[in-house]
Amino acid sequence: MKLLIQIYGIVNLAIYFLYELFVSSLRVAWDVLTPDMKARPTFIVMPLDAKTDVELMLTANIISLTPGTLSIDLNADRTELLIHSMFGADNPDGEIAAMKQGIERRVLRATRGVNL
Amino acid sequence: MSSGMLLVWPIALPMVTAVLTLVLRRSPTGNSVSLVGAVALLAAGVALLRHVLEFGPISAQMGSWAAPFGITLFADILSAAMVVIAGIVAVAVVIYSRQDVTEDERGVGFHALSHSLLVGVCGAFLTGDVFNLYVWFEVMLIASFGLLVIGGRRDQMDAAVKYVGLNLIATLAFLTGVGILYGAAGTLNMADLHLTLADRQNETAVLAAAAMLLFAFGAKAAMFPVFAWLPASYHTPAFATSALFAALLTKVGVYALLRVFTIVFDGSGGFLQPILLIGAVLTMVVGVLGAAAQNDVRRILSFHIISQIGYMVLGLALFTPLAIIGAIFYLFHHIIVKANLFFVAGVIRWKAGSEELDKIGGLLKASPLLAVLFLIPALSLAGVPPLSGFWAKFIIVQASLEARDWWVALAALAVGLITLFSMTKIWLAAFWKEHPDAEPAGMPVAPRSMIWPIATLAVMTVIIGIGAGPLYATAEEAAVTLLDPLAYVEVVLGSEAVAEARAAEQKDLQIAEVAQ
Amino acid sequence: MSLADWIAAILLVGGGFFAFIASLGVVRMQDVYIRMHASTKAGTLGVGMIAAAVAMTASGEGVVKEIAIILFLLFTAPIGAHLIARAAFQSRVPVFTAGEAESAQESFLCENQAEAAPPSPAE
Amino acid sequence: MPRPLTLLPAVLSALAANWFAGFIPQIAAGQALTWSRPWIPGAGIEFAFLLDGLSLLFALMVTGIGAIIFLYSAVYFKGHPKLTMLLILLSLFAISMLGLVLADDAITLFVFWEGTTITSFLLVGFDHEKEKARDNALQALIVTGLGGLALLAGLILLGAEMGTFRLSEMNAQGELIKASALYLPILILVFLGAFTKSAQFPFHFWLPGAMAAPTPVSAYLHSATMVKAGIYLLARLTPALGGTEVWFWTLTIVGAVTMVWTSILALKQTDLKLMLAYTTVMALGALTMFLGGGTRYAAMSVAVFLVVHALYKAALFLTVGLIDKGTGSREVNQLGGLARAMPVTMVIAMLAALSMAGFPPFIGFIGKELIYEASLGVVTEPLFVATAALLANANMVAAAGLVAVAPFFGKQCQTPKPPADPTPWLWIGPGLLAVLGLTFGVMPSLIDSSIVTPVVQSIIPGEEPVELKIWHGVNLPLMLSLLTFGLGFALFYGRGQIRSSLQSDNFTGGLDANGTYFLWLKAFKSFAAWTARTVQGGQMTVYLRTAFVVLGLLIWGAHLASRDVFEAPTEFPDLIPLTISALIAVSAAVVLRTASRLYGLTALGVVGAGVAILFVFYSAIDVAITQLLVEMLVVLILAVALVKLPKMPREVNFRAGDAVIASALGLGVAFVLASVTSKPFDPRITEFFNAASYPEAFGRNVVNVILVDFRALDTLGEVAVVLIAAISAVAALTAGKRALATKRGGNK
Amino acid sequence: MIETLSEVLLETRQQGPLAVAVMFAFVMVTAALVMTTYRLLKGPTLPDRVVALDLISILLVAILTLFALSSQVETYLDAALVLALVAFLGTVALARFILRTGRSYAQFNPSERED
Amino acid sequence: MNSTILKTATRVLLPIFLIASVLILLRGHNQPGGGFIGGLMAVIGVALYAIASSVDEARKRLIVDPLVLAGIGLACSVLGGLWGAANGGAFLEGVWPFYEYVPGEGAKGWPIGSVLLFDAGVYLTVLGAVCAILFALEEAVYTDKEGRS
Amino acid sequence: MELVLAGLVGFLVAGGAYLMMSGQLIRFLFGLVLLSNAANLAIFAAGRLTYATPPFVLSGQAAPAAGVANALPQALILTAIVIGFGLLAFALALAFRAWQALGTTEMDAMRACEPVNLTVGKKDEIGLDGPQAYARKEREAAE
Ligand code: NA
Ligand code: NA
Repeated sequence: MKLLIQIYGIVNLAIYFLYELFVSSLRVAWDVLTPDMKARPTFIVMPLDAKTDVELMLTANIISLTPGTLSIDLNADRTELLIHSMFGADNPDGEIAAMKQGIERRVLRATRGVNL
Repeated sequence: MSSGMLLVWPIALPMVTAVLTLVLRRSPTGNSVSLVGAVALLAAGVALLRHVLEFGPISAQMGSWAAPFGITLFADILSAAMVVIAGIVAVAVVIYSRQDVTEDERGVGFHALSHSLLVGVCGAFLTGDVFNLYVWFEVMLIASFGLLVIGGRRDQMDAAVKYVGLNLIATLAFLTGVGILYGAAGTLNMADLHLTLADRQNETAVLAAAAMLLFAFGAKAAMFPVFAWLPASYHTPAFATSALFAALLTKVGVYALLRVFTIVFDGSGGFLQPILLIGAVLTMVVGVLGAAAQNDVRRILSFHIISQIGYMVLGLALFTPLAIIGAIFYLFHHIIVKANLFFVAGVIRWKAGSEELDKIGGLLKASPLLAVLFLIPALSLAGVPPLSGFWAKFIIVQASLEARDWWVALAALAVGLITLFSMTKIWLAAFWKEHPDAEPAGMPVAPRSMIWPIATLAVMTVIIGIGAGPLYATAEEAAVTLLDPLAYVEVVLGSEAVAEARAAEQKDLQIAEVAQ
Repeated sequence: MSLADWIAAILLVGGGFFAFIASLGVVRMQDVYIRMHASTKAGTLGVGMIAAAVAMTASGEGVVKEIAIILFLLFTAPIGAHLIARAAFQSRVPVFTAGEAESAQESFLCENQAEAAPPSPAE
Repeated sequence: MPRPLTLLPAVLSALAANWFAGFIPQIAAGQALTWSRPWIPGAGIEFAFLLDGLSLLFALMVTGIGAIIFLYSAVYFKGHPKLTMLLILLSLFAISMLGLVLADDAITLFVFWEGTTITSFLLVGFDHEKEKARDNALQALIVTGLGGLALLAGLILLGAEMGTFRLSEMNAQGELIKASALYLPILILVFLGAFTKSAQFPFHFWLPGAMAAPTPVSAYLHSATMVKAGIYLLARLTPALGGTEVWFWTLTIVGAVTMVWTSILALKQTDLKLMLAYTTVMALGALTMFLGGGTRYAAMSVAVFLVVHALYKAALFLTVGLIDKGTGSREVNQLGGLARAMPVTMVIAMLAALSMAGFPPFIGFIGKELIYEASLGVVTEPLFVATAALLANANMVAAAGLVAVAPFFGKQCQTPKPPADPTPWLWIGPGLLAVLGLTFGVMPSLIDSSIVTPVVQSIIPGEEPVELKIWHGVNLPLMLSLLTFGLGFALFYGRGQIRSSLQSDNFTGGLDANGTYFLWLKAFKSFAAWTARTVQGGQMTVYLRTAFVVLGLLIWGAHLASRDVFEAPTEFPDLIPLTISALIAVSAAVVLRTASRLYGLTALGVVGAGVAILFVFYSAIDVAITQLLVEMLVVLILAVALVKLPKMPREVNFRAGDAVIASALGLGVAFVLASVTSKPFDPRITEFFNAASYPEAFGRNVVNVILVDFRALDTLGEVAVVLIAAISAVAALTAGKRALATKRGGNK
Repeated sequence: MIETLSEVLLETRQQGPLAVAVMFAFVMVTAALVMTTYRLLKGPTLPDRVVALDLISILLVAILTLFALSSQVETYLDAALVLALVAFLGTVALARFILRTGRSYAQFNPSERED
Repeated sequence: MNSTILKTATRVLLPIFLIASVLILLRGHNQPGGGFIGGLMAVIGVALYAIASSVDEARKRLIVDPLVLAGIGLACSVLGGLWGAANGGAFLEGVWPFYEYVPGEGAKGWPIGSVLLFDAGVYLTVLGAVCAILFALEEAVYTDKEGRS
Repeated sequence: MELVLAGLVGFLVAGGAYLMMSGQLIRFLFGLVLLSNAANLAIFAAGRLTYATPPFVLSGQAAPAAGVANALPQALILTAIVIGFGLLAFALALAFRAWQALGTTEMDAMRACEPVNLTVGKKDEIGLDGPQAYARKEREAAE
């Protein structure tokens, strides 16, 4: 069962990820091609549930490849992730929640084989 | 295994020794392995020389791929004798290094680097392929880099910066020159190049390649005015290293000049010939003047290398049979003598505590034996008869007089006198003058591992001098392949190729006659 | 022209477009982080699409190679971005900011002492 | 009694002398003995020896006087720590000298010639703790070494012109060389060798300096034998080279000037040994002069005077040694009235001095008469020669007085040591020589046909000399002799005045050869220093510029020398490769201009990557991959090392000179490349590789097959380079960190 | 048109629309390369340059891949694959360089030149 | 470099690089690649690992001293060369005991022989030597005067 | 295209030489890299260029197709690249150590191995080796 969840998690993660990558690229294209800058970039700090090295790496990586966010660094005790966000200035908490739901949860499902 | 392996061993043996001594670099066994390797190299050289003396020049095709496709190794008397001398120097250096080279220097690979240097040197002596020659030059060069910095002192670092900097330029010129040569001739095999370049196609490229190779070999040989790397560095490493360098590095440059500018460029570098002549004379003169101005034993000796290189290149520049014989004789003699003088410098340092002339003295009293052991190579270097250097100088002077190059002969003679002058400078300061602050009786006794190599080489110097006849005959025979490139071509490519070449030559002559 | 070729052509055009966008972003955007958004996402996608295009027309072995390329880029691109961003962050590269960025930056830096070596005596 | 072993050289030398004496009858009978072995057959050099009248006389002098000197030295330096070394060096010298006078091969002769130079150097510097001794030894070496080199050139040319190095063969075909265009250069070179060795004017200055040697050494080398090597050489080559105008004039004038000039200088001296040194040079001058003459009497006077001089001068030198040993001084002014304390010494001195002054019945008288006879017999300028001889002989009389009379008579002086006669071991040698001088004078027939005639025949083949007699009746030479004595006595009595006037500073003005030598030496040293500073000033940028200039000049020389015509291709390159090339060029330009390490580093990365793309476009895929990998590693190691390297200082000035050098070099290379690629290419090597790659070497990747099979040796060397580079780099990075600030360690 | 492009820009062995697409991609990627090089040279900060270099290596992978397609020489993919594998190292090395030099841009003025 | 993310990544990457490098070595005779390229690939894997973790860690991973590894590599190459000679041919002559060329069909059998040994030697030498340089440089640069890193 | 490469090689040579002549250790290394690239390109061009036809024996064939690129210069360049890397790596290590030992990256200020005044022959230990070396010497003297 755990294995099935894990396989499902991996496939789900991959599809989600490719989709997000495509969307984020379009978003970048839009931003690049439109002359004025609407974004209000900021740094946000996301608390982490991910614990193991692989979980941390995957979470950070995928966050970087999805729209508007870029992982910068983990803090010293690996409980927080510093993120550069293009659009999170208005609602950082919402952005964090979206990432935790969208990405971290999927990653943990893929790595731990547990539905969270 | 075939006789072709005779050509391979002088390269493969030091390579294997280098690997073994690398692995054993921190173990005392490494020293013995190194010595065994050096002796093996010497034996390989002797075997090769005997074969060549008996059966004439030989060549071998690596991987059995026929010339000019595969890489050719070639040995005539000249190259085989050079390998033997390199072997002699190797044995002497390894023995000498026992006390001279520190534990630290051994620990980072002194022996491995020395044998690597020998790989490059022997490879350069034996190869019949210009790109392969480049590779061996690099092997030699990078090994010498390592040997130079191995002690890690600050004067060595400075020396190495200059040595490395200038040699890298030469090496790049070499590489580019080989590339251009290949582009012009479509081949890299020296014998094949001789045939290909005979039809004088692609003149710009060929001349430019010759110019680049002249620069590269000239710099490697420490010719005027691109010798600065040598006096900047040779006085900084261990004495064993200095001796190894002094004996072999520049001589590889000279050897390459001799080989490439007789076989590949057919003895007439065209516009380069007068440049070579003037360069040779200036090298002699400037080198010896530099030596006369120095006050440090190894710096004096270093400048003398330059000066003596001038004599050897002069032999090539004059390009008469006698001159080539002279250059070869000089080559043989100088390796032994120069290595020995650097060895002696080490003992001077050991006993008197310095290499600076005003800080040493009293050595005649302290060790008359050392005095004799210094005088033999020193007087030989200055060309005092009947030591080996006299005959070397004699032949070159004779050649320049016979070529009616009066000013060249004058320079060669005058340089001899100034050489004597600067050798006496060392003699006066180190042996006759009293030590400024040490008593001769209290000087440390030099270890036997340092004295034996010196004594052996000194005996060889005397033997070569008094029994110069056989060596002269050898040099005479060795000059044959240099003077008759087709003899070389025949060994490598077979008699058919030579017959074709001769026929083509005849045809050209006939065409020229008809045209007239 | 087979269907595969057509798909490949489309992928090629898309890939070229995104590659161009990535570099345009790197040239045009305001600060290093924003530029990195462009290069990481659009760059990876652009090259990935081109690789996919080639995979459409390639032989079996070629397909394997192309997939390997894509996977590898997807794996390494964000890590590279992370390393650069981290370095930029620790060396306090000026930020095009919407307000609180400075403070976030400061606090994070204080918590996580930069591993940056003290300036060497030579400099 | 000296230690027996130290007498060994003396005994051997005496035995040798006896052995040579055994040849006298044969040689006197007109025979010449030769012995030869091939030495360097390829160069026509033989180890050849000839025993004829001339070489026999010299051999006897070398071994006979040698025996006396060896004996004398062994006693004189008894207990001296360096006695062994002295005897060894003296023996080596004796062997060299003997070889020199016996050689029949020009090169063999030269070998021994240089042997005497070197041993002389070592002997002059015997008291090497003294700076003066070292300087004088060096001076002697340089002057005679200079001559030696000239001689070598002369002998080589002579050999080339004559087609042989055998002296006897040369002498048999003298006409050949005299007709040659090289006669004059050869003559000059040989003269240079002879004049320097025999201290002829203007090279006379080194001999007095050589008196720094111990007295027995001076007696042997610088009086009896070595300095006569030049004379020997001239005599030996007279049949080949002599008899011409140049020969006559050069030898006559040089000999005469030397003779007169040094005889005056002799009077100036207060050191007995120096005085003897100058009279030696005077005697050598006389010998030179008469060798120029080429007449029967000239040859005879040479032969006789050689014997005369060898006997009395060696005796006098050794006597001075006895005085020195006995009193602790050689200064004329400190010596006087020694006759009572040193009677034996006095007798020996008197006997030798009388021969020197040319009084009958000493052999010296016969010698002097012959000199006058020969002078007057000179064909062209007898008056000049005779006057010179007269002046010199008069001075010789005065000098003889100074050596043999002044110290022993007159007022007794206070000497450093109480004077006493030495042990017989010491005086027996000089005594024997002095007595011989008298014996030969009384019985000239002892040496007449046995010694003198063969010598004359060696110098002038076929000449029959006249009989040696002590009394020729009243003739012009006798008159001149009387005049000589008169003048000599006058000079002796006016010696104090003469000396003080000679010693005034302005006397030597313009002729101070010794001063000139030191001036030249100094000039040479500063020139050498200047050269060294200029070519090896320690500044790397100078070295680098030199290298690039030389390389550029050579390449442009190739362009200028070539007759190729360049044909530009018409095809226009594709835009994308062109763009990549431009990208590379721009990045390289950035590297040129930047002062930022990282900027340069990244730009270099682009250059490397761009080059890799070019490799890809033009089918070099393995190369491209390797280039990319290596480029990545280069960036990596540069990034590692540059962290700790300091900032590059911003280049304030555009280096126009460097830019010119660099551009010239770059253009030169570009043109070469353009030229070579515009010509057709011969692909046969590659075609072979292509054909053999798969069927014979089992590889589809031709480049790889070349690397690991066709040209695997290159790869082997290359792999070795990588390994060695690693050893070297690791050594550089880890070796002797503690040693960084130190120099090579002291005594271990 | 393809012929002209192929002649002027870079010879391709593809035909039809695929050739056009290849040419288009080539031009785009080359243009991207040039522009990114501009950023590389312009800076202004070290991280900016590293970002540019990172993108350049990715674009080079694209060029190699495209070239394999364009020239129909599949072995070129090996080069692309290798570059894709190792390009990462350059970024890592340079990022570390920035950290190690300890450069601070806190008082950075973009017009100032860095070292 | 103290990054968990990078460290984790290199733990995955190192085996990938090593496997890829060996594949490249083995394929090199027929496809792009060979000893050099393979060796360099392996080096880059190790270099990444060393950067992410530490030189000491990387040394431990290599087990053998890199210089010795390079020495072994060179010895392999020399042996590969001598194999040809020992087989009665020339130095560096290819020996393929299990491989032969059938005209019209191509090469058949196992492509194992002296040439592969030679190329493997190249691979090992490059790997060992370049790693040795990298490690030494890294240690020299990031070691302070007291020898701490 | 050969002509373009010739020009490019010339430019790289000139640039490399200019950088090397600056006498600054880092610029010297940069120049060395440029010159190495130039030499490799020179060999490449001299062996003549062939567009997009690598020298491989395709499956089912016994030899490469006619008109494949010249493989030999590629092999030579490969060798040269690897050698060049070895040399560069060593040069870099040396530069680093020279800086550590001598306290300067200005080659003209490196005078530890060559005395300033050759006529006097005294080694100039301080003063010309740059302030760092001087300071280090002072420190060592104090210790
Ligand atoms: Na040398
Ligand atoms: Na003398």
